[in-house]
Parts: sequence; structure tokens; C-alpha cells
Amino acid sequence: MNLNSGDTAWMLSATALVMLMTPGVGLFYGGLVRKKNVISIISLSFIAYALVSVQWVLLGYSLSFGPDIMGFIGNLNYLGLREVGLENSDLTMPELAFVMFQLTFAAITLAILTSGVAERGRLSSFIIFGVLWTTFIYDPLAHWVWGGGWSARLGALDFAGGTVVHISSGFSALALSIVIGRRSGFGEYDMEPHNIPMTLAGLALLWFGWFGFNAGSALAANSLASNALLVTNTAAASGALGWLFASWLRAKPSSTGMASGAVAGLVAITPAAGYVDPIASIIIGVVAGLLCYRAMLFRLQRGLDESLDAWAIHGIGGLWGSIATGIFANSSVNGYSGLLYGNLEQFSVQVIAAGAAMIYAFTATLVLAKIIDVIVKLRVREEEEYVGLDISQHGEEAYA
Amino acid sequence: MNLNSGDTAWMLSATALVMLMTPGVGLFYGGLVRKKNVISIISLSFIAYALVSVQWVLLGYSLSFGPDIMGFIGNLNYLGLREVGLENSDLTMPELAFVMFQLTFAAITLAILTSGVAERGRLSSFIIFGVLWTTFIYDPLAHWVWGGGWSARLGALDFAGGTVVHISSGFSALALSIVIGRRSGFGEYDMEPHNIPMTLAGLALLWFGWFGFNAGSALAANSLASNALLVTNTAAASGALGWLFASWLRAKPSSTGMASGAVAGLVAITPAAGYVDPIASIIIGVVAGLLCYRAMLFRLQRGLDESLDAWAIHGIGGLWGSIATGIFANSSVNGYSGLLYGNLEQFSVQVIAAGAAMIYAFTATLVLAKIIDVIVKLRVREEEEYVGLDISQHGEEAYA
Amino acid sequence: MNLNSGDTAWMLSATALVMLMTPGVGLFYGGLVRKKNVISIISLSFIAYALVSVQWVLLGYSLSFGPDIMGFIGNLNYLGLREVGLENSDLTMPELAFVMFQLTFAAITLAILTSGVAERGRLSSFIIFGVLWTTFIYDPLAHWVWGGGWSARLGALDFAGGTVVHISSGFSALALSIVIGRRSGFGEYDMEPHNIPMTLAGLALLWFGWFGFNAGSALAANSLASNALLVTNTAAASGALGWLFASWLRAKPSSTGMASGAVAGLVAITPAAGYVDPIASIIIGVVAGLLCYRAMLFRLQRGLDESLDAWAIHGIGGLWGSIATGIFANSSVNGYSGLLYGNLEQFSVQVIAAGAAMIYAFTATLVLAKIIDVIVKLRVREEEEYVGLDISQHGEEAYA
Amino acid sequence: MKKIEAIIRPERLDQVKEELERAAFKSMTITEVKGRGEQKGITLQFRGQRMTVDLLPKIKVEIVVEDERVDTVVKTIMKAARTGRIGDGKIFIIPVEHAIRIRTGESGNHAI
Amino acid sequence: MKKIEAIIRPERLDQVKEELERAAFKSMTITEVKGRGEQKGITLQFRGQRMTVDLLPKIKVEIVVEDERVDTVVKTIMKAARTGRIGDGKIFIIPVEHAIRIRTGESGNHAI
Amino acid sequence: MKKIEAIIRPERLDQVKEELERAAFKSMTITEVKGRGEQKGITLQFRGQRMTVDLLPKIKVEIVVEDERVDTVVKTIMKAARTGRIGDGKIFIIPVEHAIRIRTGESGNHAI
Ligand SMILES: Nc1ncnc2c1ncn2[C@@H]1O[C@H](COP(=O)(O)OP(=O)(O)O)[C@@H](O)[C@H]1O
Ligand SMILES: Nc1ncnc2c1ncn2[C@@H]1O[C@H](COP(=O)(O)OP(=O)(O)O)[C@@H](O)[C@H]1O
Ligand SMILES: Nc1ncnc2c1ncn2[C@@H]1O[C@H](COP(=O)(O)OP(=O)(O)O)[C@@H](O)[C@H]1O
Repeated sequence: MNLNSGDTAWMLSATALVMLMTPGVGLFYGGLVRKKNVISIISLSFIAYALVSVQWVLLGYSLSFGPDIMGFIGNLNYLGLREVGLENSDLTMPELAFVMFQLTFAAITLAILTSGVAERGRLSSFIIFGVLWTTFIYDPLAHWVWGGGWSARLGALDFAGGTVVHISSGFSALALSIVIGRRSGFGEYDMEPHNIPMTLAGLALLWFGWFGFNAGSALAANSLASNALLVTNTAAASGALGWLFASWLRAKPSSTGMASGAVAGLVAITPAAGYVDPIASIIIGVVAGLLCYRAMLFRLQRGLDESLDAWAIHGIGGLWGSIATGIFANSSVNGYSGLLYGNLEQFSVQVIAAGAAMIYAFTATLVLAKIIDVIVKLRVREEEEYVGLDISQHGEEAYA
Repeated sequence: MNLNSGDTAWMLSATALVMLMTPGVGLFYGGLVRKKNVISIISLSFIAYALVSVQWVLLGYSLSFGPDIMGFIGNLNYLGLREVGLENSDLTMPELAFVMFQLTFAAITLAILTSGVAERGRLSSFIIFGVLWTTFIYDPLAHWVWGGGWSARLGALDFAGGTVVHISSGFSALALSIVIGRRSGFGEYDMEPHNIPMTLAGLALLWFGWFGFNAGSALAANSLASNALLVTNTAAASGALGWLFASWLRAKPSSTGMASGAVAGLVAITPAAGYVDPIASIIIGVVAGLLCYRAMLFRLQRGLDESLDAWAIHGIGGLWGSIATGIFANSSVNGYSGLLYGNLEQFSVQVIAAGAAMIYAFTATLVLAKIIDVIVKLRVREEEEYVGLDISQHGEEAYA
Repeated sequence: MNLNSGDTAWMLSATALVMLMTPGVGLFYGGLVRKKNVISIISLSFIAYALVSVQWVLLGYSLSFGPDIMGFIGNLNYLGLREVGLENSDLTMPELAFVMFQLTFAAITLAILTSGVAERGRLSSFIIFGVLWTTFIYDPLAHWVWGGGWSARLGALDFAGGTVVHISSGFSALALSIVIGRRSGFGEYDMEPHNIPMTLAGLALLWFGWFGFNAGSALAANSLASNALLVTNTAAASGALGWLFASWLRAKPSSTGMASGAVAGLVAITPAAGYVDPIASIIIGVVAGLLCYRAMLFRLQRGLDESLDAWAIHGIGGLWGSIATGIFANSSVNGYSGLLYGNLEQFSVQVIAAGAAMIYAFTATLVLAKIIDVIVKLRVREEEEYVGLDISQHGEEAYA
Repeated sequence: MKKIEAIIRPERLDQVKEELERAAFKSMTITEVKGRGEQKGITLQFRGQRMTVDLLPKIKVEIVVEDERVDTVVKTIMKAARTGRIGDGKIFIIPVEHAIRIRTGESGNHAI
Repeated sequence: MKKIEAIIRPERLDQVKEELERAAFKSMTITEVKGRGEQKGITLQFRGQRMTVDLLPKIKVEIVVEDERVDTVVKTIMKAARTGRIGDGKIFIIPVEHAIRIRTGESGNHAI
Repeated sequence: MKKIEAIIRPERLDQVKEELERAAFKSMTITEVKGRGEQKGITLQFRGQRMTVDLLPKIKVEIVVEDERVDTVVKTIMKAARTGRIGDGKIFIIPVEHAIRIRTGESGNHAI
């Protein structure tokens, strides 16, 4: 296809928007941790971004989007972006723009799962873990869905990464948190968020950037992108209101709940954004708010210290969104229809694809984390955890 | 018309930019309140955004842009975005992009007027108020000016919302603050801003987002948008410098004054951005800075507790901008000319349109707020106000 | 050439992105200073932006891009943007969009050099200095490189401002810091950053905005812009990792080091972004991280109080980037080749252009700063410095 | 010498400072604290249930004075800090055996 | 009257508050402080070298009580604040000569 | 036992800590406070008018020691905190009747 300057313009902007989501995750998480760990958690997001930025150019793009090997992974043709022309026949934009757009997705996925090691993960071990995780877990998953892998061939729909980004990071965070163990003091005393306005500022960046994430996934400045933009916003709003009102039934409605609900709505609409209409997006968002709220309560009941709720919000929200795509897909939007319009097959395919992503991400992360833990220890020493990771990992204090 | 991918690309980006302004308002306000109310005021912005996001899709777009009823409001044809095609013959972008762009305007308008209930408004009452206000006050005003209502037919110019967004939110905030009453302690002891860097960060997001607000209102990526972008920036800069130097004559020049001046300049150029040239924008900005500064002093003299100066900045700035459009409109920019170029009629029309918006917004808000206050009480109880809204409305503390 | 809506769309977005970098600098610096000076340093960025916004429209654009006078500066043809049409035959976008895009570059350059007066500069003197500096130092430098001046004619490459923005601000900051002298207490006791998360938030805005800075400098939404986007990101990531690991050899790896490294990478790739390939960008970034880290250590050894390291990061990073362009330029990217591909001439030209910018910026700033210091004093009084600039210059306290 | 430790409402600090100044007491040290008294803070209603906000923000004002001036300081603070409602705070008097001015090394009553 | 000044671990504050409440001591003032004891904080290893983090965050709890209740308060705090590891903190007892309730002007034991 | 309460310049804290450590005093508690002394803070000029910044940031250092070591501590602090300019701060000595180590329950001089 020919290059289209409008499509390219939008993809450049969308890429910038998605990039900003990673520090958005950092700030969102940063506000939720204790004061002694805020530098650590924000830095982990940046470091995740930096590591993946380099890995993607050298290796990751090839593994994800290189010519298919057995439906599972791409080959090494594009190593170091060799043979990646500045233009690609399938796209209306330069291929490097596509490479870069996809890079931001790979990066934020790793950033999201820092939730699982929050306030106790060793910096050096996380660096090693991160590079391996993005290579062995993210890259194959991206290949399955977007790179021509088995999931794509099966006909699974994932518009902007419900499985690849959210199920994968959410369930990986859960696995990671199980391997690394609970924070010392968890369940014994309160670990209050140290700076809620920071979390809300993070939410602002996330919501903003998500427009690039979902509407950018149309890979063009067209009707589909416009639909994605609108439903993304509505789902976020509905998720925020859903969690707000649901939590209001039990206690005062917290702003962190509202924020979590908004993210839940954004997560859930991610796979669906190019397939569902605005009314469906309201339902998807509200259900995401309620469901992820329940998931969080469930996690707390079970004493699981997946500390910043990547599992409850991204994992469960992504699961719901992937399935919801199979329910609400409306052929008038993009030619695909879901259960609601009588297409049971799409629904089944969605369940299979989501389930496979979930199982792969969880299991592979469990194994990878365990191996790394045995070799270099994932967790800081007790006294390092006590004084906080900012001092013990970075030699800094956040606030003077 | 045909879809233009460049125009669409810009509108997608512009929409994202405007979206970010709402949390920008939240942070701007958040820095100005006391520590015990910061979560409340930031959350109000997000909640305003979420409420309007849903209302707009279900109802608001139809009331604003649906086929005209007597010049006053749109009909219900577009309820739930029924019959809103993905493409629209008047636009060079998908209509859903236009719907979403306009949504962000409706949302921020409600966020701005949270100034009037700052540090004392009940969350639940504000939710009810907000939904009704956007339906009965914003939607008609948007219809008057942009939806083919009487004001548009009269020939009033409002490029990006001087009347619809700023006069309406500013004067509504004033009405609201009168109904709800002063904060307890107002005038007795100082209520210092608790975090000025937060306010300055909010300013950054506002200034940034305003480029989408004004240059996006060209609805295309063209010369008009470029002119709007440039004059928006110049007016903001001039407003900042105007307020800075004016306040310097009385005391040390505060950063909050500089920030307020920048917003005043942005507000004032809003209706004018597609009609005036760069030199005019400097004048509009400087005058906005001086005028809104005086308005703030006047408000304080009068003991009015319109706490975060939505009235002084958005109300008076918007009034000035609407009139200034009638003065400085230069036909070389967009075919319209103002008083300066001998067109008294345009000037008169501007005064009428601005006056009508002011009166409608103020009066209707006064009535609506009073009714809601009688039924569910707009204000929290005294002891809730004393401990702060963060704890009493959200059960949270901002900083640990 | 004809207007292209896609190119225009991208330039409007890119301009907004670059605008956000200036408050990004403010926050980056704001986190690094002591609590008593945070309002001052953030405000200086905004004020720099506001001053240049007005100056650029009235005078600066003409001096930079007006018809050439002796290769040194533009003439006054475009004063007040007179004769600047809405369209320009060389561009595929409206000329006002180009004017505004360039404005954001001029503005941030002045903001960067506030590092040299941090925590001790008089507000009023800085305002005078700023207006003169941008007129006599920035505008000529921009003309040399981009306005058809001698450097351009010589064939020097500077894609997005390595010399104009970074060498110039970095070495000017150094000169300024020498004239104004060290902060009282410098070297005697620790002056710890007061809010590192603020610095990291600033980094987020910088990294994000830099996409507009570099990819926008393609002046079109095309392959070149896409290449610039990708290499910008990779260099930033590599710079962050480079500094992180280098500093890890000596001590715990600080987040401020990581952040500084990212900026160093961004600075270094700036002149090169349109000429080098992704692999080269990794090298450029890593070297930038190492080099600027060394430069910072050197500065500290020498007891130089160029307080926020504009010199070490922007000055040295810009120098490295300009030279690296002459080394790594790859003709497959944009038709130019560097030393690595046997083109010694390009390398020499780069050295000359960078050297000239460095010498001009340093010397002219030294003279200008000295003159202003003699006349109006650049520095606040000792007791004003002791209580902090927030109170003494703005009459405000950052946090209550 | 005594140290007067007054726990007051934050919104009364300016008034306390002013009144003390008028009474010629300039020196003081203040600390942001949180506290609760007998009433255990402030009780809010939420769906018929009570919820108590204890640990409200307070300001601790510390003033070291000669014994004979203690009374004046106490009275001055009481006048300025009193609103008549629960939460007005308390004043404690603590003995100080010695005071030294770091700058000059002066000690005793000269130092305060 | 005595002032009991207890420097405790921040993570134990809730427990200390609760136990004191159960023992009918509601009034208190708390301050965020930093401190170090004999062990000079916590020692970390970094490439074989030792690095000490002194000045760890602590909470200072101040409670003024009648002389005869000092013991109960001390015991209660000790019970609630103790983890058995270095850093548990200290309690200091300081004489208070006088206490005044600002709201009512009551003084002495009635005021605390 | 005495409590030494020193109000010092924040920028001198590191030096004070160091000197105390050299003199074998490791334990201390520090609090961020604001204060003013006789000079009422710092006076700035603004267009011919004077404007006073009172309540400058200070650090309160609290050290409880046996009676006989008070002098050493005071001298050490004075040496380290002194710049010779107004605002150097003050030291107050307050009686402590009792000290208890929470971890062990030890009390008296053993506990400090
Ligand atoms: N016995 C006490 N010991 C220590 N601090 C006290 C004591 N009594 C009162 N205070 C302090 O004085 C403040 C005001 O007390 P009070 O007037 O009883 O108010 P409230 O009932 O609102 O807590 C408390 O918040 C606390 O900080
Ligand atoms: N002699 C003392 N003077 C003042 N404060 C003290 C003294 N001893 C202990 N403290 C305070 O009590 C806290 C706990 O002391 P300790 O249990 O010895 O712990 P650590 O060894 O971790 O410092 C210290 O952090 C300090 O704030
Ligand atoms: N009488 C006093 N009571 C309580 N605090 C005092 C007293 N005198 C001095 N201080 C504390 O000591 C600090 C330093 O005092 P001083 O050296 O007189 O400085 P300055 O003149 O700058 O206020 C003050 O800021 C205050 O916190």
C-alpha cells in the first residue's frame, strides 16, 4: 500500500501517547506504595521501558513479527531491524513507525507487572528477569495474536492487546508475587498509599495515553480509530463509575477505587475497541469496574500480596475484555460479530485464546521467576526491605 | 465531504489533548486547596469527566447537536448515538471523532465549575447536580452556539467555546458558590495553597491541552488550525506576563498569579482563536491578565468565596474574549471582521451572545443549585468540612 | 509545495509535544532543587516560555528565519510576523505552524539554561537577561543552522537542534553559573534533591515531548520522521542504561542518574535523529550516558556550581551528538554519510559547527551576563538566598 | 525557666503568633503534630454508623521563658487559641534546667 | 503529672493506639520524627562494604498523665510496640508541672 | 538523666551528627520544626519596605543522656552547629525522670 501521511501522522502521535503510559504506570503505582519505595517503583517502570526499547530493536520485533515458526514465534530475520525497510507493503505508514508503536506496547507490559515485586524486588534481579520475560513470554504472545501465530489464525480478536498486554502482565504479576512472597508486614499493619494525588496524576496519563493505545491500534486515522477512541473513553468512564458505586455500597467511595475502576474499564475495552459499539462499551466498562473490584476483594481475602493489583485489574479486566469481545462484537463496526449477534464460534475462540494466554503467562512466569530466584534471588534482604528500596537499591530518598 | 486522513489524525490527537485538560483542571485546583481536600477536588474533576462521558453518549450529544428545536436545544434523534453514522457529510472526519471531541468540551466545563463547591461540596449531591447541569445548562448552550441554535443563526462567533465553556462554567461557579455559601473560616484565617508545584503541573497540562482545544476547533489540519495554535500560545504567554507584572506593582509576583494569568489568556483567546491575528492575540492576552486579576481582587473585596476563581478567570476571561472577538476579528484570518475594522454589528452580536450565555448560566445554575440544595443538601456537615472532604467523602488521606 | 493535511496534523501535534517539554524541564529541575526554591525554578521555565513566546512573534522569528544578513542573522522583514503568509512555498504545512513549532524550540532553550542561576538568580534580572539572550544568542544560532546562515551553507547537519538548543543552552548555563557564582553553602553541606518523583515526572514529559522535537523536525509525517522517532527512543533508553550501569560501578545506581542518562541520550540523538540508523542510536545513547556522567563528575571535582547539570548533559551531550552525527550518518537514512562511511568532510564540518556554537554561546553569554550583573545584579541578596527564592522572589511557599 | 508546650488548632497559629508578639514574646518553635484528646477527635455519620476521625492535625508551639513570665504566655495563648469548641487544645508546662544560645554560648535567662 | 514520650516504630502506631484506648487512654499527640539508637540504624551490605542507614522514621507518641497512671501507660505501650528486634524504641518520662485545657481554662489533673 | 533539646540549622545537621558520633553519642531523635528567635527571623527589603520571614526551618535534635555527660554533648553540638550568625539556635536541658528500652524493658541509664 501507499504511504498515507494522515495515517502516519496519527501513528506518530499515538506512539508518543502510548509511550507516556509507562511513566503513567510508574506514577500510578508510585502513589500507592509507601514513601520509602516510591523511587524504586517509578524507576522500575522507566527501566522496564529502557530495557525493552533496546531488546525490541535488537531481538524482540523479530521474535514477535518476524516470519512465523510453527505458529509460536517469529524467526530471527529482523534481528537488529535488519531487512526492516522504511516502508512495508501491508501498512499505510513507514514500517519503522509500526516497529516503534509496537515497542511501546512491549515496554508497558513489563512495567505493569512490576506490581508483583513492588516494595521488595531486587533491582538487579528484576533487570535480568525483565529481559528474559519480554523475550520468552511477551514476544511469543505478541506473535500468537498479531504476528501471524496460531491465535491469529484461529480467528481470535484482540484489537489492542487484551491478551498480549493485560492478561499476560496481570497473570504474570500474580505468578511473580507468589514466587517472591508477601511483603514483610503484609496483613499485620496497614500499608497506606503514600501519595494519592500522584496516583491520580498517573491515571490522567494512562487515560490520555490509552487513546493512542486503542485508537492507534486501528493503524490508521479512520472511522475505526474514531470508534475505538470513543468506546475507550466510555468504557473508562463506566469502569470508574462502576467501581465507585459498587464500593460505595460497602464504605466511602475512595478515589483510588475510582481510579482502579477507570483502569479496569480501559483494560477491558482494549481487545474490544475495534469491534464494539458505544452502548456495548458502557456495559463492558461497568462490568469491568464491578468484576475487578470483586477480584481485588478476593485477592485480599486470600491474603495474596499481588501488591498493586495488576492481577485484579489487568489480569481479570483483560480476561473479561477478551471474552466480552466475543459477546459484544458488532458487525456494523468492523465486520465481526459476537455471541450477542448469534456467533457462538467467535465467543469460543475468544475463550480459548484468552485462556491460553493466561495459562502460558502464568506458568511460564512462575517457572522463569523461580529459576531466577534460585540463581540470583528476586527479593532484597529483610533489612533492605525495612529501610525501603529507595535507599537500599538506589541510595536515594524521595523527599527531602 | 470526503474523509481526510490528515484532518482525522489531527482531530484524534486534539481530542486526546483536550481530554488531558480535565485532570489538568484537577491538578491546578488540587494544588490550591488545603491538604485535607486535595483528593476531593481532583476526584471531582475525574468524576465530572466520567459522568459527562456517559451522559454525552446517551443524551447530551443529541441535545446539543441533534436537529434543532426552536433554536434552543437539539431533539432526541441521536439518543445513545443512534443514527450517528461513522461518517457525516459536513465533516472531513468520521462523525464519531467529532462526537468524542465535543464530549471532552462538555466534560471539562463541568470540571471547571467544581471551583464553586471546593472544600465543602457533598460528593453525592455534586453527582446529581453535575448530571442535571450538563443536561440543562451545558447542552442548550452548546446547541445555541455550535448546534445551529439562535446564537449561531444570529452570527455570533465562538471559535472554541468562550461562551459555551468559559462564561458558562465561570458564572455557574459563581452561582453555585453563592448557594452553597462560604467555606467555614473564610476571611478569618489564611487558606494557603497546599502544593503550588501541583498547580503549576496542572497549568502545564492545561496549556498543552488547550492547543487541542483551540486548534482542534478548526476541525481540520489546516491554516486556520495553525493560526489558532499560534495565537493561543501567544495569548497565554501574554496573559501570564500581564498578571505577573500587574501583581508585581502591589507585591511580590506570585507563581500562582502567573499561572492564573496564563489561564486567563487561554480563556480569552478561546472564542477568538480562529478569527484574530498574532498581534491581536498579544493584546487580548495582556488585557485578560489584567482584567481577571482585577476581577479576582474584586471578588476578594466582596468576600465572595468562589474559591478557586473560576468566575474571575473563566467567567470574566470568557466574557472579555467573546467581546474581543467582536473587536479584533480580522477578515484576513477567517473572513470575519470586528469593530476595529469597522464592523459594529459583529461587536453587538458578540455582546448579545455573551450576555445571554452569562445570564442563562448564572440564573439557571442558581435555580438548579437551590433546588438540589433543598432536596439533598449541596454541602457537607460542619464537622465533615473541618476534618476535610478527603476523609469525610472518600475515606482517604492524600499523603501518608 | 502544496499543503499536506497529514504533515500539518503531525506538525500541530509535534508542536504541542515540544511545548510540554518546557514545563518538563521545570519539573525535572524542580525536583532537584531544595524545597525553598522549587516554585522559583519551575516558574523560571514558564516565564522563559512566556517571554520567548512574545519575543519570537515580534522579533525572534524574523532574526532567525528572515532573509539572511551576511550568514549571521536574519533581517527584520518578518517583524511581528508581517509578511509571514499562512502558507509558504517551501513547506507542506502552513507557515504559521512552522513559526509556532520553532517558537517552542527557542523557548525551551532558555528554560534549560535556568540551571545556571538555580536557587540564586534574581527574577527581575533573569527576565531582562532572558529577553536579551534569546535575541542575541539563540536567534543568531538558529539562523546559522536553520535560517540559511553560514553553518547551513557549510553543510553542517543539525537535525533537531544539537548545536542550536543543547550546546547553546549548556555552555551558556556554564557561563552564567560562573558569572553568578556558587550557591552559598555549595561544597560545604549536601543539597539533596527535595522531590525525586517530581524529577521523574519531568523526565516523562521530556521523553514524551522529545518525540515531537526530533520526529517533528522532519517537518512531515513520513519515513524520516518515523526513523527519528525510533532512534530518539532507543538513544534515550541506551543513555538511561548507560548512566545507570556506569554509576553502578561506583555506588548504588540512583534514579536521578538514570534520568540524567536518558536526557543525555535524548540530547545526543537530537542532531543525529534524521541521519542515523537504530543500531547507531544505541551506541550514541550509551556513549552519551557515559560521557555526560563523566562530565558531571568532572564538574563536581572542579567545584563548579552549574547546579542542575545543563552543561554536563546538554552541553556535553550536544557536543557529542553533533560530532556523532558526523560519524554515524548513514546515507541509507537520509542521503548523508559520516566518518564511519568514509566521509571525513562531514565529520570536520560537524566539529567546526559545534565548536563555533560552543564558543559563541559561552563567550557571548559570559559578556551578556557580566554586563547585566553589573547593571542590575543577577543574584539575590544573601538573606534572600537563605530564606529561599520562593519566598523572596515570589512571596510564596511551595508546600503548606 | 519553663517550656510552655501548647497544642493548638493550626488555623489559630497566626493569631497566637500575633498576640504573643504583641506581648513581646517573639521566640518560639513550632512543630506539625497530630493529636486527639478525650473526645477522640471528630465523629462523622456514615449510613447511620459512626466513624471517628482521631488524630487531627494540630500545631505544637514551644516557648521557653523565665518562670515569672509563664503566666503571661499561657494567658496570651489561651486568649488567641480559644474557639470554645472541642479540639482547642492544651498547654503543658515543663521544667527547663538550662538554656544555651549556640551562637554566643550565653546561658540561662540570657539565652532565651 | 508526667509526660510519657515514646519513640516507636511507625508500623506499630495503630496497635499502640488501640491498646491505649482499651486501657482508657485516649489523649495523645504524635509527631513524625527520625531517629537512631545505639546500633546506629540498619546496616546494609553493598559489594562487601557496609553502609549504614541511620535516622530511620519513627513516631513520637506523647501522653501526659497523672503520676499514678504512668506505669500503666508505659506497660501498655511496651506491650503494643515491642517486636523484640533492634529499633523498637524507647520511652522517656518527663515531669510536667502544669496542664491547662485551652477551651475551658481548667488546669491540673482535670486538664489532661 | 537529661534530655538535651537542640534547635539547629538544617544545614548543620550532618556536621552535628558526625561530631556527636565522634564523641561516642549515637542515639538521637530529630524532628523538622520551624522557629524564630529574638531577631524574628530574617528581614528582606522589598521596594523600600521591610518584610520579615519568621518561622524558618530548623531541626530539633533530642538526645537523652546521663547527667554527667550533658556537658560534653552540649559542647559538641555547639561546636558543630555554630556559624556565628543569627539563627544558629538554642539548646535546652530538660529533666528526664526515667527511660525505658522497649525491646528489653531495661530502664534507667542502661536504657539510653
Ligand atoms: N493528655 C494528653 N497528652 C498529650 N497530648 C494531649 C493530651 N490531651 C490533649 N492533647 C493534645 O491536645 C489536642 C487537643 O485536645 P482536645 O482539646 O482535648 O481536643 P480533641 O477532643 O479534639 O482531641 C489533642 O489533639 C492532642 O494533640
Ligand atoms: N538516648 C536517646 N536520645 C534520644 N532518642 C533516642 C535515644 N535512644 C533512642 N532514641 C530514639 O529511639 C529510637 C529507637 O532506638 P533503638 O531501639 O535503640 O533503635 P535503633 O538501634 O534502630 O536506632 C531511635 O531511633 C531514636 O529516635
Ligand atoms: N525561647 C525560645 N523558645 C522556644 N524556641 C526558641 C526560643 N528561642 C529560640 N528558639 C528556637 O531556636 C531557633 C534559633 O533561634 P535564634 O538563634 O534566636 O535565631 P533567629 O534569630 O534566626 O530566630 C529559633 O528559630 C527557634 O526555633
